[in-house]
Amino acid sequence: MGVDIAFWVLAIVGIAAAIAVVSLRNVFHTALMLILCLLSVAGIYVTLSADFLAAVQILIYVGGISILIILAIMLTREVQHGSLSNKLRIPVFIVAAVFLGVLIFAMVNSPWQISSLPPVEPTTPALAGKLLGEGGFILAIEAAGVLLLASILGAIVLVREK
Amino acid sequence: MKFERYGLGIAKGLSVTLKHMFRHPTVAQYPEQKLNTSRRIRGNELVWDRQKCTGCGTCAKTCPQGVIKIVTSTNRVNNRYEVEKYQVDTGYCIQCGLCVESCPYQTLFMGYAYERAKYRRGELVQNMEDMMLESGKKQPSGYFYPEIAQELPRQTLLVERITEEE
Amino acid sequence: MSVSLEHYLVLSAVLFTVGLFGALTKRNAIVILMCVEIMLNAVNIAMVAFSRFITPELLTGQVFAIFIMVVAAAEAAVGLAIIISIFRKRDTIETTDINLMKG
Amino acid sequence: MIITSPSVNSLLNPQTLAADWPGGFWWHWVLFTIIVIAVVIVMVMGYIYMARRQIGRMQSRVGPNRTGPFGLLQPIADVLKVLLKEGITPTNVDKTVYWLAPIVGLFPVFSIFAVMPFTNGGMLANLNVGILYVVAISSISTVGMFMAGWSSSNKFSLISAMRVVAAVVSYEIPVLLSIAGVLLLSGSLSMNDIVLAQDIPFILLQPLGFIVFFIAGLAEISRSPFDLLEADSEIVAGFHIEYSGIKFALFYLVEYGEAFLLSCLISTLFLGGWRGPWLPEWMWFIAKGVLVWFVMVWLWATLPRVRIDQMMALAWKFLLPLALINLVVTAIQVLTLPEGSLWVMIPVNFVITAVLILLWSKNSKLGWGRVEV
Repeated sequence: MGVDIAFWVLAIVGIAAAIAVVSLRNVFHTALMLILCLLSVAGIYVTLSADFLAAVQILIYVGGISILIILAIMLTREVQHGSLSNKLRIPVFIVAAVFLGVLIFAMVNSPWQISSLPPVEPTTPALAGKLLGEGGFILAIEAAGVLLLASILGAIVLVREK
Repeated sequence: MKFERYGLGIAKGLSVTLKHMFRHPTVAQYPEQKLNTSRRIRGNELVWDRQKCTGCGTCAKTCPQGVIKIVTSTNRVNNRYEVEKYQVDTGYCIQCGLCVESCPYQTLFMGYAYERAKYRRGELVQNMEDMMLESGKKQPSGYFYPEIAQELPRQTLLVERITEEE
Repeated sequence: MSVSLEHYLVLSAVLFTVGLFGALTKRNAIVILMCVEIMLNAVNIAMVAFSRFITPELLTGQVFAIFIMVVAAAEAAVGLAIIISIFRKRDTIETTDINLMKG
Repeated sequence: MIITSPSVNSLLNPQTLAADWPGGFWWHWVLFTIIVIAVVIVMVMGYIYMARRQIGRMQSRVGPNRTGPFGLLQPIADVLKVLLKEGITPTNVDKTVYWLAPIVGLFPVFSIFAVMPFTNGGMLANLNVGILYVVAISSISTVGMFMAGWSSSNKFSLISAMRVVAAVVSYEIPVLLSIAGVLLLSGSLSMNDIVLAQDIPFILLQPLGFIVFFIAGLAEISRSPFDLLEADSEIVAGFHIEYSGIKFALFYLVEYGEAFLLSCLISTLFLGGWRGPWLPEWMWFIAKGVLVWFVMVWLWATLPRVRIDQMMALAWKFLLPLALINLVVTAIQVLTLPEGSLWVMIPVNFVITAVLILLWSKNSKLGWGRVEV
């Protein structure tokens, strides 16, 4: 019961915040709404009993990415211009609506094989075993590390003043 | 081997502040404890010796602010001026001390008191009764009068309080 | 009605579509980046929901969500760096004005 | 509502909860939430009093001593004064953001204390991801500060907000890396388990990690000497220039609440939390926190404020490499040392710390080589 209420509240808040992101004109308000949306996604993770992922979501998205986005907004002085739409507004809306309809139709009508097993609790050691243990994703982790290093170096090179 | 570059400066600073913490505080708790002011302080009031005053009005003439008001009448019996009214608006007084220095009969002194804050500007006007030496309430300062200065207590400084403790 | 897999999937689809709409229609490059973040998050919700409801003992979905977060962080860093350097060169980040390569 | 959900309840680890600790009833949660908030507010008042008295004595003054015995009621007088002031809303502010900013700043500070172990298991929620939760939630309060700085439509507050963001983004990394060293030793993310793992306080096993965490923590909560976001001589008052009345009081509470939070975190992570002989557990916890606060105020009274470029240089050139080396060294030690011989780490780590700090401080100059640390 509690999970149901939490899900509905978080889902409505998340979708409302996402719609605000695409419809508000003030870029700073947009960034704040993005933070609200990301926080509600973290709450959704909690209802899915992925506690580690929820904490990581807040840490990376709220503490890192949205702060970076706000910093970029300040550095580019685009707050006054506002976030306007281009000419494709109506066709894109139709396409998106059709896409959403198809997605929902496919999702609702697919015969999902729901497992009745309880979720793994706690998830942190299980995730660690999955990521770093035998037969895990250690190669992918190494690749992710290289990707992060490359992106940091790339970002520094891009914004560096001559 | 010098350690100046290795964070020793921070340690030195920390030790200084820690030493200060266990030292006696060097401030005076003002309304209860008061320091002795300078013996030659120009307090913001005037003290006036009525007996010696001849009512010549030199003080009023020298005052650059023109805040001294003196009204005299002639006393035919003793053949001298009688001071009817003598008042100073200390709100405009700049404590230059020229009146004190110019008085030919040494009847005017700077006051020794410094706590004369008032709620109304009008209350800052010092009347004759308020500045008389004879009333005994007013202590003249040693400004321009070394013999008075010698009788006053020595000035106390906060610096002395520090050296006392160490 | 108890919350089931379909609810999470529909939520994920709605978020994804909203993000898609924003990414295609917005003119401000930073807002487009934000919409891309929303889309990545929508995908993450679907991943974790599959992991919770279909294979709750495996956690592979959560592992993939973590990798998507890593990629999103890298993408945000590089994307914002590109936007800032474009802003320095051309003094605007309106995507309609950045049309040097257009024939 | 979230609390009563079975899924979240199962996140709590029932084994480490004390027998008399409430678990199931919703009014227990409400009651103990109120108690935790009250403790935080009372401790914040105590910290304000302690800071003012201690700084006074360190500057050869007395400090507030008029209100109540020894001036003990001074924080209450301060609070009353601030609350009774007029709340001014300037004309050009972004109203919604301006009003929401203090709340967004305050909410994370209180919610972090839910996982703070005041006694053995004496916490509102023993989360499995405790320390991760702390680090994650504390980053939200930065958003509140940035909202305040931006919405005030004041240049000074905006500069201050940019400094907050720059400081938090840079110092988050050394904080996380030094926490990772602790986590390698404790083997758990739960705050209570970290305390339980400290048969030897981690400050002895992780001296370098402690120093990095302390400095970076000071910078994150912008305490002196890193208080350049409210450098009164340059940018007047920081991000809360335009705030007055009760909204200013909330920011004041955030500032000192974060100080209490940092001292509690250091007490939990490095000083052994509630562990200690004779005294009751909660008293040990508070005493260690107060000791940390004493050191923080001591630094506050001693060190001059750093410049923004010095602050960035300290984060990236000094703290980050040291934290990385500390992490690697700790990992090697945990893997190679046999079980039960942790005490070997103490002298080794102290030597490593001394050597590394000597090596690195030789390279890092502040102020064109004139003032060097």
